[in-house]
Amino acid sequence: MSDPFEDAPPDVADRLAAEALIVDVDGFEGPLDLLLTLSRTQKVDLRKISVLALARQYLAFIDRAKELRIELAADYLVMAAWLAFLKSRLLLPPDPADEGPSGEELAAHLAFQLERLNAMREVAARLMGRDQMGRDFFVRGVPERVERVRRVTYTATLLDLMQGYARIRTRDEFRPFTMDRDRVFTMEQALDRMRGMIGFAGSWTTLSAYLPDGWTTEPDMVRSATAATFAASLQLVKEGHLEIRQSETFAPIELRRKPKT
Amino acid sequence: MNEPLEDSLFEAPPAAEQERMVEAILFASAEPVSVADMNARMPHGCDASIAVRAVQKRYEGRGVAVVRVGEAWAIRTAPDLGFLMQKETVEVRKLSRAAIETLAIIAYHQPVTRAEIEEIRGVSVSRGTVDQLLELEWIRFGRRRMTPGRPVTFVVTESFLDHFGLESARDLPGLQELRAAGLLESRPAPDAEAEEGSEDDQQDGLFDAEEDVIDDSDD
Amino acid sequence: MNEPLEDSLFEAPPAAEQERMVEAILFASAEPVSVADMNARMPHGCDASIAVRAVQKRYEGRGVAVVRVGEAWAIRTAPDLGFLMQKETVEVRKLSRAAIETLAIIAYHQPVTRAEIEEIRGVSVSRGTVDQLLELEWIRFGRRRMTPGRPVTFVVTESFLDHFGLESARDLPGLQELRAAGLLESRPAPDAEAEEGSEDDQQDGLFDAEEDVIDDSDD
Repeated sequence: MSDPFEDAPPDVADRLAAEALIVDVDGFEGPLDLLLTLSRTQKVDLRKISVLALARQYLAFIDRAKELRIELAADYLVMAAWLAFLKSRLLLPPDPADEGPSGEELAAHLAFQLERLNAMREVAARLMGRDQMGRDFFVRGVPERVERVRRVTYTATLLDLMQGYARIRTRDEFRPFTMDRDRVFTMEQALDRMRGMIGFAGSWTTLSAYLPDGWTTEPDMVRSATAATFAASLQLVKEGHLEIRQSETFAPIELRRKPKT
Repeated sequence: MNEPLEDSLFEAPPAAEQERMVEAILFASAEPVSVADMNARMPHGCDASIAVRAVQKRYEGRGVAVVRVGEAWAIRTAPDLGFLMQKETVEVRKLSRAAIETLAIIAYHQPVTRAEIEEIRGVSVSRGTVDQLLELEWIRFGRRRMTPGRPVTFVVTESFLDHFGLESARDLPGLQELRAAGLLESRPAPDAEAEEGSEDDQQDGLFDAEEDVIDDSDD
Repeated sequence: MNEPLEDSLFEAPPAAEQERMVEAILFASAEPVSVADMNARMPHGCDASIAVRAVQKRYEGRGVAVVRVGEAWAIRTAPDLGFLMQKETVEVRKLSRAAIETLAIIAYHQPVTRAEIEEIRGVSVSRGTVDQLLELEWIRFGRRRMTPGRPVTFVVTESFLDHFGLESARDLPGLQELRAAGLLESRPAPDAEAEEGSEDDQQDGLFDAEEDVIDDSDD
């Protein structure tokens, strides 16, 4: 690889090629790309490439670019310096005191890098040469949307159920008995009563007409029954069974069944 | 890629090849394709009207079907496989407290009217709660109560028993058992303790009543 | 509509029926569908992995083909019929040479770090190149490399395989030859293990310079 006889001036064709390359310097993707292009001029398998000759070609290229005052990016110059060093290592007898890698090792690695880059270029071309979607083969023209159906289901355990029931029953047990319930008409009672009656309340009727029998004379019982019936009426209005109105403050409150719409 | 096109200038492709073409065109097109359109796209000498019928036959009974849409043709999913185009995700949620209580009342007191449920719970029962329980198929309508207004009653269903692992609604633990299980934590007020016996009687009464009721609802 | 689902709790549908289902699912999707996804949509007890192979066989030589894309499956028109599809052809964005090379390096060397791509190409990788490939969804971030700095790696995606009609990254053209030739090994530069000499500084300088360039391009 480091045959000193190869260190002859590059021939005219090489020079011309180098000039063509210089004109095109912007087209190179870095020094490795340039080296790969130069290596093609050797017209040999990359594995048999003369790195020394390649280093020479590269340095000639850089010199030529300088002559033509073409500005080269820094990495091209760094590569030139490294190749100059590599060239001297390949040409000079190895220095026994030097523990660094030999020129041959460095040259072999450069050859490997070039071969690898070249291989990547080739497979990239093969890849792009494959049948491609949307150009050579095609997907379904009318894909159907997969509907996402979200179904919500509820669950409860027997324990939840029993706790729920226990909660209600416990509440019952603690219902305060301090009031005289005989003279209290509860909202529940009123509701029950009203529910049975509202079906027949087609026209506006005053609230007092709904008070149960026997609850219309004693004032405290009238109060209790009226309050309960009124509360029950509101509940039924809320449920949409009943309509309620009062023409002015303190005027009689009137009820009727909500007309069916 | 253009070879088949050039061959065709001399000779129409074989029928099997024409069928492949129709298949590919119908597959890739966003809209139904007319025979004229297929012919225009296929090499000269092809007859898409024959090819498409052959393709239609080939797909008979398959997962997709070649169907005629007006003057054009298309590939569509077989109607019986529409369910595959849905991805069902099931979300399980805890039943609300109101719903659990309502359900418990129905289970313990069935058949029970809405007014009775409200009386026991002390608050009105929203329509949504009842609807939810009906939808879950945990309750259903029982017989109408033979009282003024003939209110409907609610009873629990087989699915309810299934879900809660019960043989019958009578297997639901009674108040005493609930208390024994620690579910009725708060003891009643001291003065109420004396009445405990009668309370249990009441409880028994409840179940007696239920037995009758269940018999009723079974017919 | 849910009936097949419930039936299946007892018995899986017959093989022919499963094949119809796979056929319907694949026909309905423009994207590859994974076996897991198919199984999730098909009734319980179905085995889409078996059914899909049967369907693949059935479509051999037809106008459309059942193809494997990574862990998923898709139906695509036969590549030799592309000439029929001028209407469906989509303008593919022209990729730069740098993008194509970067893509190839990622595909053949994956998972690969940005620094490794740069070492192979001998130049810095511009942000735009990587962004373009990410945007095309042909590459994605892989795991971080467990080396100092924990650099991110890049890998190719299922969309990449789909686009180039590859079953898996193992089917990349020429992969075996490259591997046999040792061109996919990461081979450190010979000065890596050597003592820091002046020549090594120069070598380092080369890479330092590149790094600077990267920083510039990131601004």
